[in-house]
Amino acid sequence: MLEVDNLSCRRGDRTLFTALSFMLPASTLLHVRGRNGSGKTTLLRALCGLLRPDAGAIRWRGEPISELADDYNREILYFGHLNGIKADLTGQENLRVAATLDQDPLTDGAITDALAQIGLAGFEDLPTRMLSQGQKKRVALARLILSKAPLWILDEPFTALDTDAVALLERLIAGHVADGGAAVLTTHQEVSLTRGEIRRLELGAIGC
Amino acid sequence: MQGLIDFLSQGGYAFYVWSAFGMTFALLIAEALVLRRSRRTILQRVGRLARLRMQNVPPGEHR
Amino acid sequence: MKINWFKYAAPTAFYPLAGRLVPVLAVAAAALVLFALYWGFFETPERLGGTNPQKEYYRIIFIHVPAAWMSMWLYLVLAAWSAVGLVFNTRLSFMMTNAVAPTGAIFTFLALWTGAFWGRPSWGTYWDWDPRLTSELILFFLYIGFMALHSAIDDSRRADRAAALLAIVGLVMLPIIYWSINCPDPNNCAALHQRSSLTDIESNILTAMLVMTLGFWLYSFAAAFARLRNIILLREQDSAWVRTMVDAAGAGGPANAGGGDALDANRRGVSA
Amino acid sequence: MLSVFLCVLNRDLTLALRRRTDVLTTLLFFVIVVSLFPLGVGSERELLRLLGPGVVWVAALLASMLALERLFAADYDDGTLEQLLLAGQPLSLLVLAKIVAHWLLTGLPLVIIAPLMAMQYALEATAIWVMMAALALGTPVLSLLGAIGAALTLGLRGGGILLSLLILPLYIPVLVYGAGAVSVSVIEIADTQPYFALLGAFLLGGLVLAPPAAAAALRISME
Repeated sequence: MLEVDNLSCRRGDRTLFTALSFMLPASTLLHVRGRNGSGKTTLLRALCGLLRPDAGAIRWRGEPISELADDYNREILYFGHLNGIKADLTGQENLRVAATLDQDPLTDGAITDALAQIGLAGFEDLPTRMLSQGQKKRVALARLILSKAPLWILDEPFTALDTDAVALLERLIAGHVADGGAAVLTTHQEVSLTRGEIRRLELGAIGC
Repeated sequence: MQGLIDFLSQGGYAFYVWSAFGMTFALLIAEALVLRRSRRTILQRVGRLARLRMQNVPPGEHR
Repeated sequence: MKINWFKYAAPTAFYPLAGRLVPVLAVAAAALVLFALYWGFFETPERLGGTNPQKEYYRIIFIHVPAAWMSMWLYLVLAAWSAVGLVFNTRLSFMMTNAVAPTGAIFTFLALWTGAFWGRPSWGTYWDWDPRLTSELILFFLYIGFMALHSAIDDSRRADRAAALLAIVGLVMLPIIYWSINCPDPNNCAALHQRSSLTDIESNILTAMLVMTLGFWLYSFAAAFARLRNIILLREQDSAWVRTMVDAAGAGGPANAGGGDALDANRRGVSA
Repeated sequence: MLSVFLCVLNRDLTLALRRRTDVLTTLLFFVIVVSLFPLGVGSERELLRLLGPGVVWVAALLASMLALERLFAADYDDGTLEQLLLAGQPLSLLVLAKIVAHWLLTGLPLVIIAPLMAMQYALEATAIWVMMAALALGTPVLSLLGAIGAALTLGLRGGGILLSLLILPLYIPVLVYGAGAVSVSVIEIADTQPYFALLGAFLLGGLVLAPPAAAAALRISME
């Protein structure tokens, strides 16, 4: 589904990676690894279209993402270092906004269910500023449950999560991949899937 | 001599005329000099970085 | 002209070309400016105008008008390269905008400064909220804003693109700003004052003014290209061609006497 | 389309209502700046009547600019701006929604409180009406133009001061005709219609051009 061809990115005056190529078919998880500063986040932001690469092409179902623009954005779900959660809104409201932006007519019940599933039953009406760091992260992760995007791009999703949440997230990713979705993931820990294929990509292996 | 004084006095408007012309050429010449000096500084710095690299010191540590 | 630029759109190719052009342009600019100065001071009458003539101080026109023209022309150049950079994503265009901006700001400042020293003897005040002077002041702010925004952003690509966008917004707003200053009362806009056109000016005065403009224009090219070379060097200092070039220059180019010291030291360091 | 627009608008208004102090600070700043002038220049009625329109407009400019810094900054800090960029909706539309919310929270209160300020400057009833109308047409333009600057200076050190340097010169036309309309209505019975036509034209032009420009600036700043 996703095809990366000869990609190069620089940050400031430093070249992070050059001539990076890979394919990401459906039902596949791409695990991107590398030292800090090897360009993992940059790669993921480039895959989202947030960042224009210096050279090379990224194609989604055969078409360059720069031409698809908003159409491509509707196909992806990006989960960055920042949660993307408004502290003054409740979990319910946060997810409602996210769903409306996806033009996804969700019922309140679906949102409550998602929050319950991620272990936040009873917290849905509280402003997220009153939640702990891990709980805020869970609110953000609830988007994964609700999302119908075929491509997930997850930047260090496991940090600040307790073991229960890690297990849940792994289940979610596995389910997404098993359903024919694709995912790109950066994390320092090992990931395993029950079904589907895992590919690994090591960044910064060649000295810069 | 008188001609020079006449020229410099600009019919009594020396202050205005020379302030304007003086600032103009002072700035233009200053710009040229600054450009020349910054070129030298840059070349020196690039040269120093190149030398450090040849001594196999990781360049990042000297930025 | 355009075709030539295209060939030299890569900094690598443009660097040596600019290097050859800078001395030529600088010498030509100096010659033209000196000629214009001579003509302006010795071949022109001591009075400008008929019934109520301006005295010797009118000679400020020889730098004031060319500086004002250059300030506006360079902003157009700046905005044009910004647009080219944003559309075609060429790095050299952005470098060009940065090379032009300080020179443009200097000419804008000079137009203001010389305007003040012309205004004092002719209008009796250093500063008047005259539409043209005020617009020139706004133009100065736009230049300063461009440079301030560029230097406030660490990431060079974001800096280039953000400043370029600002330059274009400024270009769109400039006519509106000029118009609003020129005509603050829309009920009464017919009262727009007309200045004398170029053809009314005595031919010797016109000659000096136009030659000076040409001199300033060539000077702007020289300064912009010199600055462009610095910018290219700074931005590409990690690339192979800059390193080879620095090494080659260290082998004894008299043009790089200043850089030579460090480069000699460089070679000694290697042999030691 | 409309639902997305309303969603972002609603979100920003809800957020602001949960942090009412931010809105009040802007308003208070406006009131204080306007009230300080008579203390500085003296309280002679004729002088105040002359200065009033300009002072109120300059204060409105500064107040609207002060609030601009926060237009995108909060969303930038918590990552929701990223999500807006990736929402798969036209970014100009989302930006417009944020600008409209910003104006409702900072511009509209200025319009409403303007009569009080005008009374401090001994302006007459007609002038007060003209001032309210001019502010109602002009302050949205300030928000629109300012959004471009706010997007360009997103996340920069000293962004607020830089923002004023970039944006204040662009506010001049609005200032000239906004204050001009009020001045004219003070001095004599003159036709204020051309002023409103011009301010209206600025508003229309701004509505068309500013959101795409601010969206482009956001994309540049988010790289």
